[in-house]
Amino acid sequence: MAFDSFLALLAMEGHAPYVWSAWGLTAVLLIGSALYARAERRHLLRDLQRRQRRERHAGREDAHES
Amino acid sequence: MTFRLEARGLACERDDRRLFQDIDLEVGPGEVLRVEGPNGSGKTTLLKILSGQLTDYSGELHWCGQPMRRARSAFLANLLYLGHTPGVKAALSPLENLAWYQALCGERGDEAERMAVLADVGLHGFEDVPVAQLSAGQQRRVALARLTLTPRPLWVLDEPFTAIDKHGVARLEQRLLDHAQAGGSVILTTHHELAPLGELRRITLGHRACSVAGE
Amino acid sequence: MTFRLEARGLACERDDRRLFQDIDLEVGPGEVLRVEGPNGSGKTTLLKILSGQLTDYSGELHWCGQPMRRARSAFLANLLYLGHTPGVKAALSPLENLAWYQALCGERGDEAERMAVLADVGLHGFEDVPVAQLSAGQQRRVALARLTLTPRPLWVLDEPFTAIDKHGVARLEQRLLDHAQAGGSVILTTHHELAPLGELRRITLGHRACSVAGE
Amino acid sequence: MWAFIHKLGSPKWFYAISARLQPWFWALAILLLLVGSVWGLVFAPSDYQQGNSFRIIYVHVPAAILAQSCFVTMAVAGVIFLVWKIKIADMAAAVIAPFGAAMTFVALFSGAVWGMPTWGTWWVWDARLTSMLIQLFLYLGVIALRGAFASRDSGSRAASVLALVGVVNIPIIKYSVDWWNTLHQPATFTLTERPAMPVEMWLPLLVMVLGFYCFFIALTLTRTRNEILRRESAKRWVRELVAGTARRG
Amino acid sequence: MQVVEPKAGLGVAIAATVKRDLTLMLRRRSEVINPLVFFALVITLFPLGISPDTELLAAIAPGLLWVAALLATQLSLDTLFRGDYDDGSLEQLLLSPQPLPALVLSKVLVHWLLTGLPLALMAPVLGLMLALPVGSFAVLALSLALGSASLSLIGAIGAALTVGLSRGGVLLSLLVLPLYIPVLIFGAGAVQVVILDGNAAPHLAILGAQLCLALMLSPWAIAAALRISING
Amino acid sequence: MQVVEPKAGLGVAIAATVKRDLTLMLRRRSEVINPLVFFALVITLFPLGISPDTELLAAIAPGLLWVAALLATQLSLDTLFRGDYDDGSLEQLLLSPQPLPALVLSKVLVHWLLTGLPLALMAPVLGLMLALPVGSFAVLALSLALGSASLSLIGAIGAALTVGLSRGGVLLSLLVLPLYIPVLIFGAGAVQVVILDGNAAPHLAILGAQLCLALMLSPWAIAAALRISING
Ligand code: HEM
Ligand SMILES: Nc1ncnc2c1ncn2[C@@H]1O[C@H](COP(=O)(O)OP(=O)(O)OP(=O)(O)O)[C@@H](O)[C@H]1O
Ligand SMILES: Nc1ncnc2c1ncn2[C@@H]1O[C@H](COP(=O)(O)OP(=O)(O)OP(=O)(O)O)[C@@H](O)[C@H]1O
Ligand SMILES: [Mg+2]
Ligand SMILES: [Mg+2]
Repeated sequence: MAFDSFLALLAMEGHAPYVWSAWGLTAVLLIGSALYARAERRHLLRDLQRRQRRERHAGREDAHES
Repeated sequence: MTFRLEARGLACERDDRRLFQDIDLEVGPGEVLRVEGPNGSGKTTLLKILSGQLTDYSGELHWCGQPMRRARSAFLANLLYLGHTPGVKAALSPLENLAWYQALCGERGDEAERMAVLADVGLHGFEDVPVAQLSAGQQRRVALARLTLTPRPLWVLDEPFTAIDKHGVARLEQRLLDHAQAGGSVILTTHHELAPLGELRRITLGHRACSVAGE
Repeated sequence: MTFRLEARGLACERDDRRLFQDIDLEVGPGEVLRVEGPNGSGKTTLLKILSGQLTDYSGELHWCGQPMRRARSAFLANLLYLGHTPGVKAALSPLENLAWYQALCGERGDEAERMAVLADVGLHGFEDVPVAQLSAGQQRRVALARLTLTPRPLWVLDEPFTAIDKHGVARLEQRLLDHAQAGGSVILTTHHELAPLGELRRITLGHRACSVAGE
Repeated sequence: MWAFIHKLGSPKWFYAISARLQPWFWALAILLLLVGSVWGLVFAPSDYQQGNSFRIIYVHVPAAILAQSCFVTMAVAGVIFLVWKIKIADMAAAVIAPFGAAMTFVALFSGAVWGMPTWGTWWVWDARLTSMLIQLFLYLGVIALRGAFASRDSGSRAASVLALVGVVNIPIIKYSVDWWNTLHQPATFTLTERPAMPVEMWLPLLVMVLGFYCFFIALTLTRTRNEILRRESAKRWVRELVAGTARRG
Repeated sequence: MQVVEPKAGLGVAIAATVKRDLTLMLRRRSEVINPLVFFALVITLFPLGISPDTELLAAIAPGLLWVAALLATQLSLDTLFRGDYDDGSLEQLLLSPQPLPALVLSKVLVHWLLTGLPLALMAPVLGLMLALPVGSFAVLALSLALGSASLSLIGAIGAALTVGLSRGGVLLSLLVLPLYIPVLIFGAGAVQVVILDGNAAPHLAILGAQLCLALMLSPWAIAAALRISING
Repeated sequence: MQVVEPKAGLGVAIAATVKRDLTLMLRRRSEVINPLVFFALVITLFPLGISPDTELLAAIAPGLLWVAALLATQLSLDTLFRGDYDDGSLEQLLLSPQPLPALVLSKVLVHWLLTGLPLALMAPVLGLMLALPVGSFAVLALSLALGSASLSLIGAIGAALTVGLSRGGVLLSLLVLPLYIPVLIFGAGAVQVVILDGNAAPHLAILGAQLCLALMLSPWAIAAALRISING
């Protein structure tokens, strides 16, 4: 353990803004890209499902007409 | 009030070559005027002059009895011109293209109306596809949808049948006929054979160019 | 040796929309193949595939029995393709344009020959005018002059009649007929009615696109 | 051999196999990153010269290394796509590019932030820094080019060609930038000449580097799967799969 | 069929034009980013070509930033009307019953919003890289925001004049760059004055005055230029 | 009708292509002058934006000259294939039975002859204006002549990739400028070395090596890029 207390860890001996901003940006980008990938998958599946439902509807209507 | 486009003694030369001269014409409600002539006889040039785009001609041009220069904005409010290029944005969808053209006329319009017009020109199902991904004929159909969407009495159409398939040509001819019968008027050029159209008049350009072509 | 262009089970999709599939065709000496279909049915796309410009298709394409990939340069030496755009430089004169096309085939050619060909397509007197100053139809005529100037057995023509006047259309039809009778072959699309042409075969695309158009 | 390559190239097969692989990579990535972070932030001793600002190394170096690997991977995928027309490769290249750009940005940002306490300036025109910046531009070019085409297939091929041209150039650029800086002035600061790091400092770094790589693989797998769904949405198996997930809720 | 009276609806037309141009630009997101990246790239080239020495760079930074921003604006201007010209929408714009200067002004507005403004906001970051003193960043951004609006307006005249020529790009630079010089002098001057601890207000005021002048005159000039181009 | 055997005639085709492109460029003489004037204008903007101080200018002159020349070359590249693309001649070029890399190489050659070479010859005059020592003029011109050939070749790859895109201009810079950096470094370096009384031969040799590499690789890349663009 390099720090005496949690506050000391946060303060980083005065280097806090530098260390935490660098780590923060990295964390934001990594977590953001992971979450984005998940959201993307969910959106895609929802869109594809909706499209299939619409096509099924259209198919039924065609069947009615003909 | 009724409208009338008159030209007296129109003449145009481009780069010192006389294209045509002494053209007198008059177009009013219910009339269809077809400008004919072989390639290079000046049809496009004449149409651009008549629609107020080219200004280096000699002769007189009147709209509703007023000289064109003064009646310009009244004239433009009554004109729909479709040229060699369709005037649709490749990156926008047909719906967005039409919305802009409606707004240019100062109307907001509504989506349902535009959808109906697009279905009418055979683009049902392509309303939201970027125009870049449509075929040559489909792109021109987007432009043709404006004929119905923003009604104007005077249509000036330069080869409107280009790239349109047989079925589409028949529909468009019918559309022109309807317009003339409703009291509108049409000036057009085309190399197609046309089915009999309203009160069709012709003006033929370029006998000389024809003889130059020497075929 | 005689030539033959064969396609087996051609299919093409653009951005996940299937344009056509299971197209089998064969073109040999003396044959004229007309690709038909409504706007957006994939005619241009098919012609680009057949002329070796588009490569993202599935199926097989053979030239004289060899797969196209290997026979490419032999094939190109026998092909003349004219697309939607005429392929003439606006800043050059018709003569200079033709000279370049001749040289691309590895021939020097001579001036008199080019003058004769230009006169033949009705451009006598325009040989030295920059193409920019020609009308839409005259520009296409410059491109059409290549049909005579650089003789190739296989012609692939995408809407060659666009912007050509009545007289010119008749001449061009005659030209196609002559070519077929001399043992050449032609693949073309057009929305024009054609006069009877050699051994004319048709292939029709896009029934589905047609029903989508819903007219 | 060919059969294997084409099987690998089949989206359906890839979709199935990646479904089995990706949970492992995600788990490994999270584990390594957590361990490495805590170790690096809390337990590793502070540097005797730089103090605690030194802890930036644990994100800076992994990001810098990964950013370079991403470019090479992307170019290799581009070659595979151009030569063998394997679509999976292109889908992977498409999802790697933005991530690589992000990592490049992280390296630049963390480096800049590190520079302030150590060098007293945010930025110097040092060879390494400069070539990293140029790499960011190369990434942006590839991404922009792909997006600029209306037709996706052309965009893919163009981006592949550019990635290839870029990867041929990267060593040349690096070499000339190195050379440039030694020409103009003696390097004020060198990144390479560091006091030999004690084990308790570089071990967490190694963990972080491995964690970043696992994260990269996991993310690429997941996003390539999304890309498969998007591009192959008309295929029978995707439709069935989508219908299946719909039924499950 | 009755004659149509010219309706007002100018507001609708302007709003629709702004919306259309924004959509067009944002649909290709790269269009918006590209000038910014060009700006950054040109700034990167200078240290590579000149020297990495911080002091020297700081001395020439205001000028470099301004010249680079000017080039970026000017290059992106080339496409302002070209797309519309090529597909025939420009013809239609000219034939619309609305006053042309108002319509082109809305096109220029969109251009500035998506080019000039982001450039101004990004300049401080590049200033940092060129070791420009932090105190001058506000004036740098403000002078660029004001100045680039004038640049867009003036450049649009050149773009309109050259839209009919197939190779407008370089010719456009020639027409427009000399007109940019006053803007450049006062813009770069403002930043330099701040660095020397002076008061930049007079410079900024002059930039504002230039903008007003450009706003009043150039819409008409652009409209006239477009009419000439379409006549060709 | 008999099958046509692929004839050689490559020489004829190349000569005709060179002649055609030369005619095209010379017919619009402004096309040739524009990059030169752009070069001169950018160089005049810098003293205006930075400071008229001769010593400072002399210090940064090699870099400024090289960056400006690089931008001028790059801008003029945008139109290298665009004209041919728009009017369909590019399609025909790709369908010609001749090897495409040879044909594009002749197009690039013409571009260099009418852009890079004149720029190199003109640079000393502008160097004079920036107070560059006269002794370095020969190396300046030589380095620009060698370097701009590489620039034309590399830039043509980017031009080929973006030819199908309506707003290629700025995107092209983004693609191409990073690749220009090695040329810039050694080009500007050569001039700086001469100013410091060093020997520029190694720099020039490296520029030559870069040119050889570009000559060997880029025709193929350009040809591949064109095939992709025509597919779009
Ligand atoms: C914007 C500024 C910076 C950039 C773009 C940058 C970039 C890089 C790059 C590209 C690497 C190479 C990774 C590899 O391939 O091994 C690296 C490694 C490294 N950097 Fe930075 N850096 C920056 C600032 C700094 C600063 C300020 C420091 C500390 C004083 C620093 C310390 C290190 C160390 C210790 C390494 C590991 C060295 C090695 O593995 O060879 N960097 N950086
Ligand atoms: N670049 C492209 N990207 C994606 N889709 C395209 C592209 N070009 C064409 N398409 C699609 O391919 C279909 C066929 O286009 P194509 O140009 O082959 O039609 P066509 O039969 O030649 O029609 P026309 O008679 O109107 O010329 C169109 O529906 C269009 O949506
Ligand atoms: N920009 C121009 N500059 C100079 N002359 C021109 C220009 N445009 C056209 N011309 C000339 O004007 C004549 C008429 O051209 P126009 O385009 O009006 O013909 P057109 O009747 O529409 O022919 P087409 O049936 O081929 O469309 C042509 O012979 C051409 O040489
Ligand atoms: Mg015409
Ligand atoms: Mg077609």
